[in-house]
Amino acid sequence: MLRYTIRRLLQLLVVVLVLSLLLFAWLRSLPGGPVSALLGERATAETRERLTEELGLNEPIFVQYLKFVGRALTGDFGVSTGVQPGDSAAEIFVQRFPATLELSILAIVIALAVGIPLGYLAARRRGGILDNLSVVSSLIGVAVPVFFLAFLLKQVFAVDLGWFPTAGRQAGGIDATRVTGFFVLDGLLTQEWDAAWDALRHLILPAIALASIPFSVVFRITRASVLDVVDEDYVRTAESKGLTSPVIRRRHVMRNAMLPVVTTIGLQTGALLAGAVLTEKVFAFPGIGQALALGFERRDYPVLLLLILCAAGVFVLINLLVDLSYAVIDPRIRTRGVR
Amino acid sequence: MALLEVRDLSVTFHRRGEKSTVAVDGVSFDVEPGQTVGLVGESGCGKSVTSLAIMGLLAKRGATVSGSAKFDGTELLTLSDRQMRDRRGRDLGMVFQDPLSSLNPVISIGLQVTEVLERHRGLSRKQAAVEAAELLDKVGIPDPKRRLTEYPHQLSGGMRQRALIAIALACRPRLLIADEPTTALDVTIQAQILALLAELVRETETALIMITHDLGVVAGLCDEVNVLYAGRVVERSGRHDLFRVPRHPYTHGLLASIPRLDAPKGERLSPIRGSVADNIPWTGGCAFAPRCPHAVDRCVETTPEMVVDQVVEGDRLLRCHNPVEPAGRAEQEMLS
Amino acid sequence: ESERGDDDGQSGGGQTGGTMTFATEGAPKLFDPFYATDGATFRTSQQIFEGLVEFKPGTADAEPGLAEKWESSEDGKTWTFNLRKGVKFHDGTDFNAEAVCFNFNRWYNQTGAGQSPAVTGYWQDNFGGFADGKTPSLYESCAATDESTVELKVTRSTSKLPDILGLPSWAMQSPEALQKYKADEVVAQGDSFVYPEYATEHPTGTGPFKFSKYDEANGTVELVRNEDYWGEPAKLDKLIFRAIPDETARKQALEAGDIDGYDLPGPADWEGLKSAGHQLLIRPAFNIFYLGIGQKNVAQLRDLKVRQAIAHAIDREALVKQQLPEGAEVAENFYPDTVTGWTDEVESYDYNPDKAKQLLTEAGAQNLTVNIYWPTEVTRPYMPSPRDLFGLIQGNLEAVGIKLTVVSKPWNGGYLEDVDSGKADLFLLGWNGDYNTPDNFVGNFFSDPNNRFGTGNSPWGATLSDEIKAADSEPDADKREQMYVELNKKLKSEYLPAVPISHSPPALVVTKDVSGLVASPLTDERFDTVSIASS
Amino acid sequence: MSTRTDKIDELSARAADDAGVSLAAAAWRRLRRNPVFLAGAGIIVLFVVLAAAAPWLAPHDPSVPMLGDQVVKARNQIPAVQDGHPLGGDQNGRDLLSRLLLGSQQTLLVGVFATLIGLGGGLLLGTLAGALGGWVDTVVMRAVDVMLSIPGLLLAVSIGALFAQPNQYTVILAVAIVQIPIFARLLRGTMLAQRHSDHVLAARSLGVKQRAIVFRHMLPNSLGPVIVQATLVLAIAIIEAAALSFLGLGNPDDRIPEWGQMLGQAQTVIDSHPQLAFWPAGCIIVVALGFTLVGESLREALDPKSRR
Amino acid sequence: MKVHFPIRRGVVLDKTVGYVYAVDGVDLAVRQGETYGLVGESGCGKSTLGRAMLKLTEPTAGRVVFDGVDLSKLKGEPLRTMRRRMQMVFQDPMSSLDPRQSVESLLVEGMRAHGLDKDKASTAARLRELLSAVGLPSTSLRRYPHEFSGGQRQRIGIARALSVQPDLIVADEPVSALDVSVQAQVINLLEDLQAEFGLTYLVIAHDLAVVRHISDRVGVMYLGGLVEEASSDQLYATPLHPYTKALMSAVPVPDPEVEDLRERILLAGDLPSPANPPSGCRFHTRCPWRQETLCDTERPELREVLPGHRVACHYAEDIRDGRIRAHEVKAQLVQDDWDVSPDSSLAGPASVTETLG
Ligand SMILES: Nc1ncnc2c1ncn2[C@@H]1O[C@H](COP(=O)(O)OP(=O)(O)OP(=O)(O)O)[C@@H](O)[C@H]1O
Ligand SMILES: Nc1ncnc2c1ncn2[C@@H]1O[C@H](COP(=O)(O)OP(=O)(O)OP(=O)(O)O)[C@@H](O)[C@H]1O
Ligand SMILES: [Mg+2]
Ligand SMILES: [Mg+2]
Repeated sequence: MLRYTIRRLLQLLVVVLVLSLLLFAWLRSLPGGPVSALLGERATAETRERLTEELGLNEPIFVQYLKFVGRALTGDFGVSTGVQPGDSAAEIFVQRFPATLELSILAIVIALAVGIPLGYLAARRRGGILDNLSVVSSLIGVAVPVFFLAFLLKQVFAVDLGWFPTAGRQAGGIDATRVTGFFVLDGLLTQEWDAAWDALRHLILPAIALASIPFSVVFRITRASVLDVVDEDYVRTAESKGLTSPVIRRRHVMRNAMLPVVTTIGLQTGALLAGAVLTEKVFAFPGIGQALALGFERRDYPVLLLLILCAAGVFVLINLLVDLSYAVIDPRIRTRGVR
Repeated sequence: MALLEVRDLSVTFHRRGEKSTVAVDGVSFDVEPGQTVGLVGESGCGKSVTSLAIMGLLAKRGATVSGSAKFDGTELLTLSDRQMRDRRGRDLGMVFQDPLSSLNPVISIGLQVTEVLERHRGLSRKQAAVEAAELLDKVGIPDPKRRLTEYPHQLSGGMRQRALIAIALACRPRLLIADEPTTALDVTIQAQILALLAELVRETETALIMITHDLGVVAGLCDEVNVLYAGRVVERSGRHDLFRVPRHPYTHGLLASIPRLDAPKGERLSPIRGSVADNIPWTGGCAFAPRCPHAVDRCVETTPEMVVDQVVEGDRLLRCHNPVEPAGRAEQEMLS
Repeated sequence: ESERGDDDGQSGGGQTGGTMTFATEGAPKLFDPFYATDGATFRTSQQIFEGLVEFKPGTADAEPGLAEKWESSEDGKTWTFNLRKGVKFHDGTDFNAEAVCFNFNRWYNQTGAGQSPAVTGYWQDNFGGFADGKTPSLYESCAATDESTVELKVTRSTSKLPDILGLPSWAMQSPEALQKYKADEVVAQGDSFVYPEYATEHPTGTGPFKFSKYDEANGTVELVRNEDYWGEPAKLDKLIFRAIPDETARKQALEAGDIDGYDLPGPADWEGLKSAGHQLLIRPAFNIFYLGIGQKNVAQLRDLKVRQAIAHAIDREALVKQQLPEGAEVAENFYPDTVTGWTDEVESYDYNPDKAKQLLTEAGAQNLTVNIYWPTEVTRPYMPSPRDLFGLIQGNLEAVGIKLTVVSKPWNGGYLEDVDSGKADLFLLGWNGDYNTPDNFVGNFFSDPNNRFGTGNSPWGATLSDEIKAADSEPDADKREQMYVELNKKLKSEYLPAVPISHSPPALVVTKDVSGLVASPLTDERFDTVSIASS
Repeated sequence: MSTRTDKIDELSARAADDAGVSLAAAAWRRLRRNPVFLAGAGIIVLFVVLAAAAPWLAPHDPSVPMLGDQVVKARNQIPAVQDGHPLGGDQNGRDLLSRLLLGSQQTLLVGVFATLIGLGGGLLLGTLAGALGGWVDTVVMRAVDVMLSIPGLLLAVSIGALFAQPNQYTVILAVAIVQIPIFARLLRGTMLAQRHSDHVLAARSLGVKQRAIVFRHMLPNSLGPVIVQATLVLAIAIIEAAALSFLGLGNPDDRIPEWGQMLGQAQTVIDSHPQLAFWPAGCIIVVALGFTLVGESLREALDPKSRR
Repeated sequence: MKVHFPIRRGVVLDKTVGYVYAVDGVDLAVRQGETYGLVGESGCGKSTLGRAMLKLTEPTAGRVVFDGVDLSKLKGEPLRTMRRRMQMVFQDPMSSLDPRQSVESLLVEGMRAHGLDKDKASTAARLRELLSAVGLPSTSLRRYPHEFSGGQRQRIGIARALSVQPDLIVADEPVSALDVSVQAQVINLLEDLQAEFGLTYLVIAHDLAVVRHISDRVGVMYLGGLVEEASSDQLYATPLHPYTKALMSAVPVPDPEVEDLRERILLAGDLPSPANPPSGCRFHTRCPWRQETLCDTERPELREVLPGHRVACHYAEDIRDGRIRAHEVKAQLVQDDWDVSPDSSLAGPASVTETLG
């Protein structure tokens, strides 16, 4: 298991390196970039040239890349030019990552909390009204663009009904102490209940919007895998033992049916990150997704580079975690994987 | 009174948008305590469905079960789900064909054995674990204590099947149904398992329904044999009689088509023509008619009824208009 | 439901106290206005800092700030400022003549990264070079003649003084804090610059609000009232600027009551916001939107007739009416009418497609094929929706038979770069005024002949440049005005390096509970007069 | 005798009525009766017909602001429903109905081309990796892993953002590139399974040439899941293209209408002129739903497990 | 002949840390025109041996000489041409037929690959001939594999093998997937075809009865090695290897009289893992006749004990003559965990398609 983990981590490193080179070369070959970002419409051809030289952007790409790697090794990934101009990209990541993580966790929790029971019920009542309804709604859930859903949710529940705040992570007037960067957690840690509650309220709508796709996937996978599992021979064996139905459901059906769901959760992190770009934009939620959207809009290359790399890294890492946790849940892999 | 009396058991499957299929079509047989009854027949003839219907394990939706299956005087088919759960595992045990897929892959063998003990014998975890180790030992699994903590994939095929048998026998059921328990196993392992089953049945006076397509297995184990074809019993007899004088052309064909280890070499096999796919429904005549070398016009005009065979001695039931003449008997006896 | 604090109970009649949350497009880059180039920084620094000169609220006109009065020498090269007395910086140190000179010297003595156009672009635009003398500088010296008198010497006379001193960049900062927090230690790092502690955490000025904290994770800047303010103290207890980059999100936040106001509502929303009971404060238009004509690549564009044809082809009236917000006007000069030298005696090119066609024919340019650039992923106050504006212009030009090769590029993704390097034949661009002098507009556009219009390619390019410089250097105000009037006329009739299209007013919006906010044409509103009724 | 055989024939014909149908035929039979599939197919057919006939159906030129004089941004005026303009006009005074109709062309084109390019690229890579194996497989699959390690939409957005000059083709390309590794991986998986399957072994032992094995045996038998995936990707492509437009990375030239772009542009006026957002949003949702329904039902129909 | 499948694992690059000894030192000859039967329990390497003999799996060591030609030296085109002469019939009649090819194209394919389909008419005639040889109606050509029953499909598989006029046919469990009643049809067919075309067969099966019925000579495999080889009558009459004896006694006979009288040799425990085979005689862990040390340490050679009867047992004669008695064997643990490649199940997104982007 350890070797396997190390191996995967090394692979991750390679992926990140290759990706960084590709991204770097690509970004550098594009027009615009830091110079335009820093100078804006005040720029003249002359000042442009000066700045280009000052920043070393006229050097060969690979020299620039090596310099970049050199700096990156010291934790310096460059300074934002558009998202939060002046802040270092690393700082932006550190600030915003907890926000997106908090949001994604809540979204996944919602997706699982709704998707799994619904998937189970739909499978058990296959072909029934509940089944058909939830299947259709999960299909619609996939077909509705996330940003549109986010928009509707916000318009209805925040703007029109006023139940939730419309934007951001925390209301302006709340004087919260920051400890971990996870606002809800911070609120709980410092016992600033109002801050925690307020932060949670800010999370709910975006999390629901973000949960729409993982929900559909979790629901359908749960349903399909429950359908598979209930037909498995070992469930029949369990029935033949005369076990009570809760025991069969818990121990024999769900435990096995959850295995594919666990894998999907890992894959969903990708969808979540992508969804976060859209949702955070709509809810002006200062997370990674918003930074990415702004970064694209404002051509903030250092931030884009770091965030895309981190997104890829996190995605790969979470999949590794999922695979490892899979091994923990599934003894077939656990007992064989250990060496 | 027999321990299990199955009368006119029929199972019909309905699938949305498709014709419903009659998988079991009026099967009747009895099982006495301590007796081993065989159900043989080709793939798809309804053996498993029969056993599942008795165990109440067919899905409620999509399957209609009619007829009666009385266990010790209690009608099983009309028992409530709850009552049935109380019986399964305690009075009725079952062993399935594929030992790997029949064990839950993510739960330790130990838990899979103890859960049935906890459920029906009200034992605590600890007691159940001790009992479970004894059980595994009894079915011939070496080092049972360690095996309890292992998972199915860590056991070999034979050991898995033993574990399944241990589970089925945990609460000393009065009736054990074994659905092709050895088909997935190698011959040497099959022999071990069959010997084990025979021994356990003898020891505990458990009644055993042995389901198989292997006539050899039946020949070695069963007191009485039911031959199924397309959902109906076509011939029933004690095993000695059956193998000596097969009366139904199907039984006869089966026996003639398998190569025997002890038969002289060079003899050509005489196969049954066609395949199971050539069955016709029982409604219009005999389902076996298209493949039957003995078929006469009557075979496709009227459905044959199960009748007591008058020609040979012994209790033989037969569903055929034109059975194989016992003349073959003399021939067979000469050969053996 | 409002997110404002509940601690405003004591305030009587909503006059003092309370917290106001105002949403802006972006978060400030830093808090040291000297190094800043972004609006968000200036907005904050306007509340914390004051300059010698300030702009009168609601106008772009200079008025006394920390200097009570000033006068210049005959030749316009020596300026004497009399400072306000009893003013203290937020750190308790005194504001005096020495502090003023300290600031000037700080600016003038930048080294290293401090000389980068990206860091001190405003200084270089306005004052030129630094102490090292590589580039000539407008600044010569500063002397504290006494505790409250400063003598500022410049190398030449310029129309920009004293107005430029009202720019937020030249706000007075506490010398002690500047030194303590190493304010000048800006360094280039990778593709950008890293600013010192002072700029990010300890801005220290004399203004009505003090810096309290910056919650970067949440994108909010919190300012609190400066109780020791020399003038009338601010009414609000707390002022919060909150970054909500998405315009629609800002609007919804206001509708939901999460914020008390926001900057730059989209023109399409104005009506709706007003009818929902909010106060829409329209700023006087202090910008110019033009269709630039690059003379570098297509020879035909160097022909005045062709440029005139283009001017006639564009239906500016319709454009203003359909696409621009309330209060927008068709532009005749290259700057709005509040700026010196504006004149209505310029040649106005009315919408006349037939005339345009005729002019093209006369110039032998019936088959004129040019590229036209328009920017994506941007909105500017003078150009609320580039796509829609471009759509109209494109239709107009095509209607007179000009063949267009359309190039759209992201604002920061090559658009500005291409336009600046002269790749564009026609392009959409504009300018937001910084302060009220003509030079801030035309000087910026044309004084360097090697500009984005490629005027250097025309024989008059250098002349134009000289004329602009001459006007700027004229110390006499009346004479200067006349020179600018002439310049404006020639710009339209003889040169026509671009077609001025419109001035359009940006706006801000606050709830009905907010009072005392005065919209500024320079978009640098001050919030000390603002009060909020408790709700 | 003959009566007996006749009778048997008749009876067995009746019994075998539903036995021995091919996988595809069986799938089709199930599909034909599956309301989910029918609904999806109906939607797709409807929109394809609309798109094909759009130039004739559309009452006006979608790029001309014929109602331009009714547009007043300053007062948030947008041409209302009126004679000849059953849905009114858009922000620039162009006929909304015509834009919607013509928009279907673009949207379907984006979807179809993005899918085709993704499919083509994936097919090429997957076939190479799956058929050749060895180091080709390793190299291709590592590359695919790198691509897969960036979340789909994010990759599309990056690609979209990083084109120097975004236009309709860059959108297609951005969405397509993201699909390539997915198809490649899928195909490679099935191809590998095929490589070790008995019928490929049989062909090999017959001495059939490698190329023929790949193209006659492995590829055709691997296509099923790929086709299903392609249907789903169509829906995804349409939604992702819309998301790109929403993020401002779509085709900036809006004279040729496209739903995602229309929706993106309508956001700012959604509360005052909801129709501008709802029509295109509705269309996107319905079309995406159509493809999803078809894809899902195909998947289910072809999955032998679902045939219980 | 040896076929070892490497077990790979490693941190960065895969390295081989062990082998599955699927076939380990098998040495056999199939004579022209005979039927050689190969039996053994599942996983003992029968299929691997069969495939390696046709060079469908690359042997690790050893050679296969076919009609004087050393196959291990052949590569590319010569190997391809050589394949015409040796064909295979597979266990699963469904999966071994490409579901997307009509019977006609299945049959023509091989002929085309070897230039046997010269002109339309002769090909058509040949196809009819093939079909009638395996007893399928000539209307079958246009139909697809799924339209046939199991037995018929197996006939198609046989026809395909015959289509290139091979000399040797390796039949890997040709009947074990078939219903008992159909098995006989295929067995008879194989026998008829041999008589008609003078084929040489290598028949692999786990059913001893079937193998004995069809073969002239029979080889018994255990854990990658051949333990006994004899003519089929002799093998049945006097099995010499303890494993063969046990196997023989374990096969159930459909005759109650025989069954009741039979004396069983029940083997204890299970087949050990081929990744970690026991030392010495591979069978010693289960052998009731095991003798101290020699059996545990030295692997017995296959030696000719009787004319044409080879056995790999140190004590074959002693056992036959009753000099050694059977004793009880305690079952040993067999850990079934060697066939793992960690990446197959842990390789991350296997179903990216499920996630919808
Ligand atoms: N759940 C079900 N739905 C529909 N038909 C079914 C179902 N289960 C079984 N059948 C059908 O019922 C018939 C009898 O099946 P059964 O499983 O009893 O056969 P079997 O004799 O046990 O065969 P095998 O030897 O292959 O196990 C078959 O034709 C089968 O297709
Ligand atoms: N490609 C492979 N890689 C690794 N191990 C393999 C491979 N193919 C077969 N093996 C292993 O080699 C051993 C022999 O396999 P083989 O298929 O030859 O057995 P068999 O005798 O044909 O068994 P069966 O009766 O089950 O078909 C088995 O343990 C099998 O798991
Ligand atoms: Mg069965
Ligand atoms: Mg095999």
